[in-house]
Amino acid sequence: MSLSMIDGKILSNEAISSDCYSMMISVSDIASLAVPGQFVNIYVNNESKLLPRPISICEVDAYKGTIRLVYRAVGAGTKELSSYLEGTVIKLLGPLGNGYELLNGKKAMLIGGGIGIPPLLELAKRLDADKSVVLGFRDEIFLADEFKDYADVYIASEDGKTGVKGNVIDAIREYKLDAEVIYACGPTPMLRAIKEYGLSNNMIVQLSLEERMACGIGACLACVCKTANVDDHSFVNNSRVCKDGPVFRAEEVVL
Amino acid sequence: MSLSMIDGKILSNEAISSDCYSMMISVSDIASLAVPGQFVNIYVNNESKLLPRPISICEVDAYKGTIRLVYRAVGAGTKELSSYLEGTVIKLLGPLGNGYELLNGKKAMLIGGGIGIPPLLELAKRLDADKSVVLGFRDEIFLADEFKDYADVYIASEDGKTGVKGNVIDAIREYKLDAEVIYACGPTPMLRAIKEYGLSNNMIVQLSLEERMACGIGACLACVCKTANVDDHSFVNNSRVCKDGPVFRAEEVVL
Amino acid sequence: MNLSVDFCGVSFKNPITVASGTFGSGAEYSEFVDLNKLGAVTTKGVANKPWAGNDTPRVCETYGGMLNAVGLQNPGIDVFIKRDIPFLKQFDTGIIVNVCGHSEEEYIDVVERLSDQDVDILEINVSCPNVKEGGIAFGQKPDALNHITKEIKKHTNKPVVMKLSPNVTDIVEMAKAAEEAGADGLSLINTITGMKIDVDRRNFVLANKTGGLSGPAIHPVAVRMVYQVANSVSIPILGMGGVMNAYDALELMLAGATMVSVGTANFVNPFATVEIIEGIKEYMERNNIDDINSLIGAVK
Amino acid sequence: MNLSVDFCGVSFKNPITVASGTFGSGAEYSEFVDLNKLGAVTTKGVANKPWAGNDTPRVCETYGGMLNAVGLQNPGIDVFIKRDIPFLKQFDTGIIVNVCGHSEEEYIDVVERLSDQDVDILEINVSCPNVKEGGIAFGQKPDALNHITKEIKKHTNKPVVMKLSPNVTDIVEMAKAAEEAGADGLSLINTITGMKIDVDRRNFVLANKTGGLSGPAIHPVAVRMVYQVANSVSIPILGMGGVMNAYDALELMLAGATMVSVGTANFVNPFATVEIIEGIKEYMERNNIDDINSLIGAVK
Repeated sequence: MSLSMIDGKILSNEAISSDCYSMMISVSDIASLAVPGQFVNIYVNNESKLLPRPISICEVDAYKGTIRLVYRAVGAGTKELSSYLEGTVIKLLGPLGNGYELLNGKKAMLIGGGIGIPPLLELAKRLDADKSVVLGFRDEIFLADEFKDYADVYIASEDGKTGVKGNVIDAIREYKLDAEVIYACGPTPMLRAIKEYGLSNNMIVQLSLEERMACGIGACLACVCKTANVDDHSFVNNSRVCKDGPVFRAEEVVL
Repeated sequence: MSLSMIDGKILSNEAISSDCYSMMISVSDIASLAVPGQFVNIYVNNESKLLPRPISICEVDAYKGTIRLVYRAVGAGTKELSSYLEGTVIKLLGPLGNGYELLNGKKAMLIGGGIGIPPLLELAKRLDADKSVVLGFRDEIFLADEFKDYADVYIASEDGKTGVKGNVIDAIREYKLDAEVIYACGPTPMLRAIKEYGLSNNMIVQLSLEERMACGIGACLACVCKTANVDDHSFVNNSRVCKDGPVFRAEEVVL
Repeated sequence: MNLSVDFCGVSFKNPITVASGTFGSGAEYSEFVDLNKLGAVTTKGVANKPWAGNDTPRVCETYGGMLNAVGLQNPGIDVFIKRDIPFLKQFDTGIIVNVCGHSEEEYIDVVERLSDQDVDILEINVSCPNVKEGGIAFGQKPDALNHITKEIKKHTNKPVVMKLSPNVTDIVEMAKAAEEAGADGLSLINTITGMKIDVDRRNFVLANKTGGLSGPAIHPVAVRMVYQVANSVSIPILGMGGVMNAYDALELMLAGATMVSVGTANFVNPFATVEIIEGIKEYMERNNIDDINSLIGAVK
Repeated sequence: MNLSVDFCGVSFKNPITVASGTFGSGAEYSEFVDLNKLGAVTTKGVANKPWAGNDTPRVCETYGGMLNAVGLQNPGIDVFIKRDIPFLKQFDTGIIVNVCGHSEEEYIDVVERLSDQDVDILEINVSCPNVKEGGIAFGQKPDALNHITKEIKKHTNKPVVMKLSPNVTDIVEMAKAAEEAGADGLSLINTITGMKIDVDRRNFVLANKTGGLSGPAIHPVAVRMVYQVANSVSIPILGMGGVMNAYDALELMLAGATMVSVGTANFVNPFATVEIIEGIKEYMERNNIDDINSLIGAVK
C-alpha cells in the first residue's frame, strides 16, 4: 500500500507541433520518485472515458516537484487532455513501470522515433556517458533542440526536409555513429530494426515498448509483449509492458 | 426550425436552503421569450449523463437577458449542476412547454409546494390581479420572502414551525382564503387535493405537472399524464407534460 | 461526392435516418432539423389501433445511456395515414414506417393498410422489450420470426425490414431466419433489456420495472451484431445502437450497415442527425472517399 | 452494524469481492488496497496448464465502458497453487477461485487440484466470450451448462458457483439449468460481446476483433438479469457488471445479489473496492440499516 492516486495541477499545456503538446504538472510525489523511461497514468476529466492514459515522462524536476509530459493529441482522450487549461487539476498514478537502466560511463546512443522521443530527454540529462542522440520524424520536427544541451543530435526524417532522408538506422549509418549501449523508444518497426542493428553489432540494447493498457499496474494482462523466454508471471512468454517494462533488453522481447 | 440549443453563462449559483440552489444564467434568447410556467432543458457537462434536466424558470429579466432557476440538488444531475461555478457555460434549450394562462383581473391564488414553488415567482410578478400566495413546505422555508413584494404570503409547514401546521389546503382554510383562479405547482398529492378543492368551489384551476422526461419537446412520449378526454396526439387519454403542458386545466388531467 | 445509398431497392439521399420512437413522426423535431436533409425519417411504431403505452415513469438515465419503457404509445394507423404521412410528404426525405402489433393479425392489418400509401419501407418491430404480449415473442425465436416475416411478406408489396432484438443468444440465427422468409432487409439493434433501482427509495425507477437500454453505452454491441449479421446474410442492414456522432455511424457502416439510425442522440442534441451527416461528409473529404458505398462493410 | 454475509455456506466479512481477471491474484492491487478489507478476492481464471491468451491489442475503451479480449492468459494451476494461494493466505479475506477450461476434462482437472486447497469457493467460467474453443460453448446452451455443472460437482466438495453469460436469450433458463445440476450459487453477469472499429484506420481495434464489454455502460443489464434470476432460483447470487460505486453495488443487492464483484472500476480507480465498502456502511448508517442481509433482494 505504497502507491496512491494523486491530484496534479497543470502549470502549462501548449502545442509544440501541429499535434504534440507539452504539459507541465505540479505533482511532487511523482516528481520525487520518477526515473527516465517511467510513465504516469492520467485519468481525464470526462466521464465517458474510463481508462487511464499511460503517458511517458519527458522531464522531471524533483526540486520544483514538477513533471513534464510531451504527448500526441491523436485519440479522444489525449485530445481532451490537450484542451485542459493552466490550473486544471487531474488525477495521476505513478511513476509506473521500470525505466532505463543507466549504464553510466558506457558510450551511449539514445534513439527516438516520433512520440517515442520524449522519455529520452530526461535520460539524456541524467545519463553520465559519452552519448549521441538520434531522432526520427515523419515530417514535422519537435523537441529536437532541447537535446542539444546534453548531446550531439542527429536527425532523420521520412520526407528528408530535415537531416537524413530515411529512418534512424539510415542516420546512424550516414553519420557513422557508434556506441556500447542503445537506449531506444519509438514505433515497433523502428524498435525491430534497432534490435537487429544493435545486437548484430554486439551492443547492449534497451527498448521501451508501447501497448494498449488498462490497469497500468500489471494486474489485467492487457498490455503484454512476446518474450524470448518464459515470463515469470504467467509462464507463457508474455511480459507485461506496464509492470515488467516498458523498458526491456532487446534480447528479451520478440518484436 | 425556430428553436436552437443555446449556450448560457452562469452568473451566480448559490444555496438558498440545505438542498435548494438559485442559479442566474445569462441567456438572452430564452429570457426574451419565456413566460411563467415554462421550463428549460439543461444539458450538464458530464458525459455519463446524457439526458437534459428540465428545470422550471423562476424569474425572467428580458431586459438584462437573464433567467433564474431555483432547483433542488437531489439527483446526480442536479447535484452536478449545483457544483458549477460562476462563469461556467452550459447548454440550454428553451423556453419549453406551455406556461400558465394569465387571467388578469380575476382574483387569484398561487399555490406552491416544495420545489414547485419557484415558477410561481415570475407568475406573481406578472399576474395583474388581486392575489394571494400559499406556500407549502416540509420543514425548511425558502423563497417565501421574495413573494411578499407582490402578494400576501401564507405558509403551511408539515412540521408546523412556520405558519399553519399541515398542508396548503389547511392554510387556505385557516386563513379563509378565496379566489376565482388557482395557479398551482407542486407534488402530485398536493395537486390532487387542490384540484378537488378548487373544482368543488367552482374555481378555474391551472396545475403544473412534473414527470420524468427524455426529449422535452413532445417527440418521445416519455412524460405523459392521464387525461380525462382523448388527447389529440395519440388519441389515448395521454397528454405530453413537456409539450401539451406542463400547465393543464385541472379538469383535463386525471391525477 | 456521393452520399446516396440503395437500401432494399429504394434510393435514399444519404444513409442517415432516425431510430423509431425517438423522433415521433418528425413534427416536433422539424422545429430544429431540416427534415429535407435526412436520408429518411423512421416513424414511431404504429399499430392497427391506438395504444396507450405503459404507466410512468417511462424513462430514466443510466451511465452513458438511458432506459425506456414507453410501451409503444401510438395513435393507430388511421391517424397515422391521415396526419403523419401527409406531414412527412411535405419534405424531400424517405419514409420508413415502423410497424408494431400484439399478434400476427395486427401486424398484417397495419401492413395491408400501408400497402397503398406513399411510404418507402416497412420496418417491422418484433423486438420491443416493453410490451407484455406479442412483439418480442416474435423477435427471440427463429421459427416465430421466420413465420411472421413470411406472413407479412404475403400481405404487402413494400420492402419489409425486420427489426431484430439484441436480447438473443445468436443474432446470426435470427438474421438468417428472417432472410430465409423473404425479408428485404434487417434493422438492428433494438434496445437491450435493463433495469434501474432507486437505492434511496428502494424501488424500481420505471413503472414497468424493466426498460430498453439505448445510448452510446450499447454501441459496441451494435457494431458487433451488425458485423456478424452483415457477414452471414446477403440482405442489407439498417444499423443502429448508440450512434452519437459521425464516427459512431461510420463504425456501423464499416461493419456492414447500408443505412444508420440515430436514436437517443436526438435527446442529447436535437441537431444530432444533421451534424452526423455533415461529419460523414467531412470524413469522406478528408480521406478522399468519393462514394459512401465504398465504406459499407469495408472492414472484414 | 453487520456487513457479513453467507454465500454458498461460507461466511464473508462483507459482500464485496472483485471480478475475475480485473485484479490478478491480488498482488498488484495490494500496493493500493488493504486486501484484509475485502469480503473476498476472486482470482483471475486459472486453467490446468498455462494459457498464453490472445494477441494484442487486447483492450480498448468504449463510451462508459471497455472491451477486453485478454483470452484468459494464466500461469496454470501448478503456479497458482504454489504462488497465488499462499500469497492470498497472508490476508484475512475470502478466496474465490475462477476456473477456466477448453473442455470438460480441463475443468475437472483444475477443480480436482483445488479440492484439497484452502480456498472458499470455485467460480466456474463457462462464459468467457474471448476464447475460441470451450468456455462459452458451455455457457450459452442450457443442456451443456447443466451437464458441465453436474460433472464438476462430482469432482469437488467445494461450493461451486457457475458464472453465467449475458449473451443469451433467456438468462433464467440458464440459471435454472445450473441450479438443477446442483450449482451452489451463480455469478452474473460476465461481459457482453462487443466490437470496436477504428474508423480512421478502417480496421478492428482488438486483435481478436470482438471483446467483452464491461463497465458502467452495462450495469442496467446486470441489474435486470440479477433481478430475473434471483426471482427464479433459490441459490444465491454473486452479482457483477459495471459496479463503480456503493450505489451500483447496492442496486445489485436490492435486486437479489448476496455478494457483489467490482471489476472495471479497479482500472478507473484502484481504490474502488474499499471506497465501495465504506459507501455501503455510510448508506446503512444514514438509513438505520443494522444488517446488510435485510437489503438482499429487498426490491421485488
